Amino acid sequence: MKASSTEAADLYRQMLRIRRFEEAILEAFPRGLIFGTTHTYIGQEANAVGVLSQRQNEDIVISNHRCHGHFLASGGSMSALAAEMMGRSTGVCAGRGGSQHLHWDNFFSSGILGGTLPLAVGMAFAQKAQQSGQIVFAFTGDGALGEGVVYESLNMASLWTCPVLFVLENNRYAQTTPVEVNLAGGIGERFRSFGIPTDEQDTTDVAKIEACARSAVDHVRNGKGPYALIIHTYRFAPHSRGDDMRDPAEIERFRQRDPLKIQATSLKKSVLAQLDVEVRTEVEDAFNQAETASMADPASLTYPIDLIR
Amino acid sequence: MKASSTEAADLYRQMLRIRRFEEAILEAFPRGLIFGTTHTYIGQEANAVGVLSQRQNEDIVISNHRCHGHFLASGGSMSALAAEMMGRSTGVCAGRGGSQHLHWDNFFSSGILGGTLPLAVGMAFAQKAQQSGQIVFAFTGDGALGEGVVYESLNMASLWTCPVLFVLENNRYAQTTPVEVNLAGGIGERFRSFGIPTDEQDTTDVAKIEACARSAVDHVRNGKGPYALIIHTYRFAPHSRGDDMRDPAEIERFRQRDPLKIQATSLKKSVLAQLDVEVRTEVEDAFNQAETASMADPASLTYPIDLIR
Amino acid sequence: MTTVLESLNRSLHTCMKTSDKVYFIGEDVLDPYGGAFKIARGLSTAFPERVITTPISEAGIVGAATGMAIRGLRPIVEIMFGDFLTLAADQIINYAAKLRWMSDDRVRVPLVVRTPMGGGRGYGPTHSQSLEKHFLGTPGLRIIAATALDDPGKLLQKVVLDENDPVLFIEHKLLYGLPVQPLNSIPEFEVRRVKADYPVYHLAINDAPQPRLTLAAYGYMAELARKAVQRLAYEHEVFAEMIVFTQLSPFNLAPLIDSVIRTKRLLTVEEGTLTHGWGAEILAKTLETIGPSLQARRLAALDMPIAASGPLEDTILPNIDAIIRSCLQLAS
Amino acid sequence: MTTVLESLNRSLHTCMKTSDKVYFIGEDVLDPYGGAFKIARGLSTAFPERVITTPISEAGIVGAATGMAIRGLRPIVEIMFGDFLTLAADQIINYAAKLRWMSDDRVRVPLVVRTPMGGGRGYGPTHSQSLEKHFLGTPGLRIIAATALDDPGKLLQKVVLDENDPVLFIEHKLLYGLPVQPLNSIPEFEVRRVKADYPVYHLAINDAPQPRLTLAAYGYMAELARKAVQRLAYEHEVFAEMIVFTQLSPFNLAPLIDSVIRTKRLLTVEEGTLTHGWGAEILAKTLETIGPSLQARRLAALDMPIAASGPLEDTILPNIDAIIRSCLQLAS
Ligand SMILES: Cc1ncc(C[n+]2csc(CCOP(=O)(O)OP(=O)(O)O)c2C)c(N)n1
Ligand SMILES: Cc1ncc(C[n+]2csc(CCOP(=O)(O)OP(=O)(O)O)c2C)c(N)n1
Ligand SMILES: [Mg+2]
Ligand SMILES: [Mg+2]
Repeated sequence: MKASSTEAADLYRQMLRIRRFEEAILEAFPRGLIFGTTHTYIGQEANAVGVLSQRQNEDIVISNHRCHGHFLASGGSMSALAAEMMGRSTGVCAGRGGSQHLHWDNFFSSGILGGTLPLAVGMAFAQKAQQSGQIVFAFTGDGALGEGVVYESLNMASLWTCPVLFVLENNRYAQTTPVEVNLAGGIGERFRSFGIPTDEQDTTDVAKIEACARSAVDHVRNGKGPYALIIHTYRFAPHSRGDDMRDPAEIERFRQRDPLKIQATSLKKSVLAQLDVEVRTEVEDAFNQAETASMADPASLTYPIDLIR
Repeated sequence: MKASSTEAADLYRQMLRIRRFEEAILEAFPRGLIFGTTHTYIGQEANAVGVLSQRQNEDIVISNHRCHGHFLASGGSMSALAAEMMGRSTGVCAGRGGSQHLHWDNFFSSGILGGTLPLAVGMAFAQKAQQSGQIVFAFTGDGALGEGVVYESLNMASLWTCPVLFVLENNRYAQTTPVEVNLAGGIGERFRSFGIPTDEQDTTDVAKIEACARSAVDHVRNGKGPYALIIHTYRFAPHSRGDDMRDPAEIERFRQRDPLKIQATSLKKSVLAQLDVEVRTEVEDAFNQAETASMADPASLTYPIDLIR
Repeated sequence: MTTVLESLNRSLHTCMKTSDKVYFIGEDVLDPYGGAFKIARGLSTAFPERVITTPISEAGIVGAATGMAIRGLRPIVEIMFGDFLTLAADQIINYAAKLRWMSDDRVRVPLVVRTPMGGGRGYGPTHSQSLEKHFLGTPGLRIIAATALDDPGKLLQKVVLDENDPVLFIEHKLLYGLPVQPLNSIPEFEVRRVKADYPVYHLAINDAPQPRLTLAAYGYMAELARKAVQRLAYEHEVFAEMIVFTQLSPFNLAPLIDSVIRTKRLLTVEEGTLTHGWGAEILAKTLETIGPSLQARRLAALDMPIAASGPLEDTILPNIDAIIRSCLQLAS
Repeated sequence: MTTVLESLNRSLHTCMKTSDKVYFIGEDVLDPYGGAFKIARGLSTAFPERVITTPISEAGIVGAATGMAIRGLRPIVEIMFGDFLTLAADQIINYAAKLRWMSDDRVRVPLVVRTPMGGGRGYGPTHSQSLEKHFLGTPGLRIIAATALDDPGKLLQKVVLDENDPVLFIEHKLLYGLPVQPLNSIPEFEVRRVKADYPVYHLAINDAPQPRLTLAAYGYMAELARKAVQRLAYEHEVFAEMIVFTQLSPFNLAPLIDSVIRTKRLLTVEEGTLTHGWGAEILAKTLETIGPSLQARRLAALDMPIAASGPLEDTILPNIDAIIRSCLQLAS
């Protein structure tokens, strides 16, 4: 199935939004605008955009530390995300969470690797129990496959036929560690050994990812239980900031398959130019809006539960 | 390879020791002799005896809650084990551990499922680092495959080529839960997905288990890394005591392949009769010795580390 | 006569009947077994769709239940032995307890984790502990302890049906077989329930003179402490009053302060190990509140693992005689 | 000038050079990266066989290191952020800390788990905590906290080379960049190292009058407390003395008691959340020891997670002004 040109443009636009947003974040650091650190999605945009193109309105997205791309592709507000990272009252979580702890509508992320997966399974269980038709998209990296709770989650998801799509983004590194050093055996085998069917793709072509996601989501939405989409990908930027130990030649080689470049080939020059302007403006506006918002107010702090009652 | 008749008799004798010991333990409970609870090995004797026949002097054995069989087959003292369960000062751990927390020489067990496996991997790592030639036997049940740390351990063992033999005793139940209810996918696949080769056997024939263990141990001892021996088995007695929810007809069916009966067929009546007497006497002596020993003395208690210094 | 076990079990039936959002999740919880301590008995027969027996995955099931709770269910997780809570520590401390606050209060997590704690049964070092001390003071986590007093089932029911934040619900194993004791049925004691969402109980010997000291306790230790208070009165003519907590964290100290302002002497009794235990916070907060006239001590388990052998276990854990000794020292 | 980071890093080099039993294990610890906070820098180049980079498996690596320790090695585990210790809680509490005792002292576990704790860098709720409070009081576990005072590298070296029981070694992130301060180099303070295996430090302003109160602190908070003590003296003419702990659990209270017997006023300062924190035990034990003349308070983080946004984080965590305020209240 060939995507219409508007669809193709939209996929490109969404990837471009992520790319430009992340670049702007990296630029904002030296200006002292951002608290904490960040993990940018640069290079992996096709995954979030391709997979989440199959998300329906109320579906749930569970993300990890590298969550900006997932958040934006889930429809999260760009200015609220910028504001969150700048510690503003208008941030996604009013400045409480920062870069890796986002909650908005049906979107959740956290900074402890692997621990989000049982949550994803439980949420999927709840949607099934309530026959809501909603499914859960759960994003994880290759490194998180080191965490035991991941396997506890796969087992439960499979035993209980939970409507969850595991999206495993293998960007070939966990922080500085190549996947071969961290992971014995195979990624696909790990899922399949729990009776979870897999589709494994080595691609940054958003159209291809979209197509794979479509059949994966079909499986999940039709009550056939969990499914794992394993995407071999690459990140172009450092793990967080300035901590890149990879061979620059390797990065260059992978940049040849920049998802934006690939998708650009199916779009007219004029469309690309227009999208470029549109997105630049959107990102600028988002950052301006964030920067002019007030800092999170300590008076807004509350205790997590009533201390005495 | 056919075992000589002395070897065959010895395998039988070892299984019989475990059987009679466990029966004596169950009988001792109503007499108020035993503290806490127990998990008997009745029905699974061929696993410990067959596998540990391949153990060399200084090899390490890591066991779980169902540890009496592993302990006795590792050469542990029967009277010290009885004494431990009776809370005597002469117990394996002077009454501190009880039924499931044993340490003696190179034998270790504990009561938290799964958590023994990273220990086994670390010990194997240490033996390899010290080029001691020692290997680690790590026993686990099917139910413990629910614990995430098991997979963390398989991954490390495989990545680091650790000399550890995983012995997975699938007795088809975890406490009251049938394995199908607890475990999605397959047991063998779980190990193999971490690059760990497996041998899977549905047998209670100690000679067969011994033979399989021999090649498994060869693999491990020759520095080829971890190996998993998966033995489908059955326990005849309740999980601990009086908590048996299984269909009696099912138990009866499995009793047909009682490892003792199978091994008895290769032995002369006279040998069997003699072994019967020998082992009965040994067990009686062990219990008498335990029962007449002094109770663990509170004055022997020490703090686990110096409180102040 | 109703035992604590029956009270909790009935309460769970009521909860599941009252709300079809309530799910019960744990290892070996199906009938006829009904869980290692039988608290779940009958549930899976009555509510087969909503009782889920799970793999042996303490972290996973607490995490999954957290996910369910976020999405509108009211899951109750049974952790078979409280000793295994360590396996779920990350899910409890870094997930369940934080999610509401991190989301600027938009996510709610009505999760209940129930678990038996405590020794006295010879189960040895990994099945006898009172590990709640490691979870006390976790921001965002409520910790409640059942007692035999009053109505443990009602306490659990409130936690399951009315709470919207995560709760760790502690049940001492030795409570299960004890009879539930309605407040007006406790011989020789006058008992007041101090008004609070999670009750605090004030116990004093009937018609006793001014008490010389205050005991604070929870769970099974409240039973031992009550017997000690009785013996102190009859055998030693030392009169004490007692405050029994059900909510351990966060806590309402007012009833204790009321008493200690009068007695100036405080003894806390807990079964967990002494150092950095529950009593430390009670002493510290009481001291901060009432200032420099307080005399206080703590009684708790020795700072070591719990042995399987009876005589050793008896020595390690607090008992009535030890409570009496501590009280006499404090009162003298 | 040596930073705390350099001191710890050099110490690790020394340890690995001194004993070939020492192994270094953790996530992303190989050169050129050398671990998230660079404490391991150079180790894998110098000792390639004995530096093991691991999968992201906190429970697994602590368990594996426990196994190594039992079998004669001296493993040092780096947990990348202290917030992840929850994942290893079972291995620490139910395995490493219990194995010696359970075996009737025949097994020894010379394991060191090192980890950075603390906030102040905007990392948000899962990367800023001081979770040591959940591990304090674990029987069989020693908890040591690095300070900038004296010689943090030597402290670590002792733990790695001389200990035969498991140690949790806490390093506050904000210490790393600070200069190490030899005891005789601290302007305006007279510092005594109280003789003990794990030193306790006594700090007093040079030639000051009798102190009115005692501060107790550890780690990075000891730095803030010291500055507060200085300002209290100069700006408020309130003189305080300070006790700095390196061994948090178990602990040697004698030096603190010595001081409090004189001042009768005690303030504890810690960065973890207040309730059931480190200070609770210090207050409780001090009260039990010196009896009814003590006035005491605790300063700690607010009982909530730690926000990423600077102004929020600053409000949640204790700071110098708050220490001064608490001292003034206590002294008045
Ligand atoms: C439990 C836990 N351990 C360690 C970390 C530190 N950490 C953050 S991201 C990361 C690497 C993750 O690798 P991967 O899952 O492949 O995701 P990627 O960063 O490549 O997208 C590590 C080790 C963490 N956040 N949580
Ligand atoms: C972490 C943990 N969870 C639960 C238990 C309680 N428990 C003890 S044995 C057991 C069943 C274990 O099943 P399996 O591993 O198959 O061994 P088997 O008893 O069948 O030999 C359970 C749930 C435990 N000891 N540790
Ligand atoms: Mg990765
Ligand atoms: Mg089993």
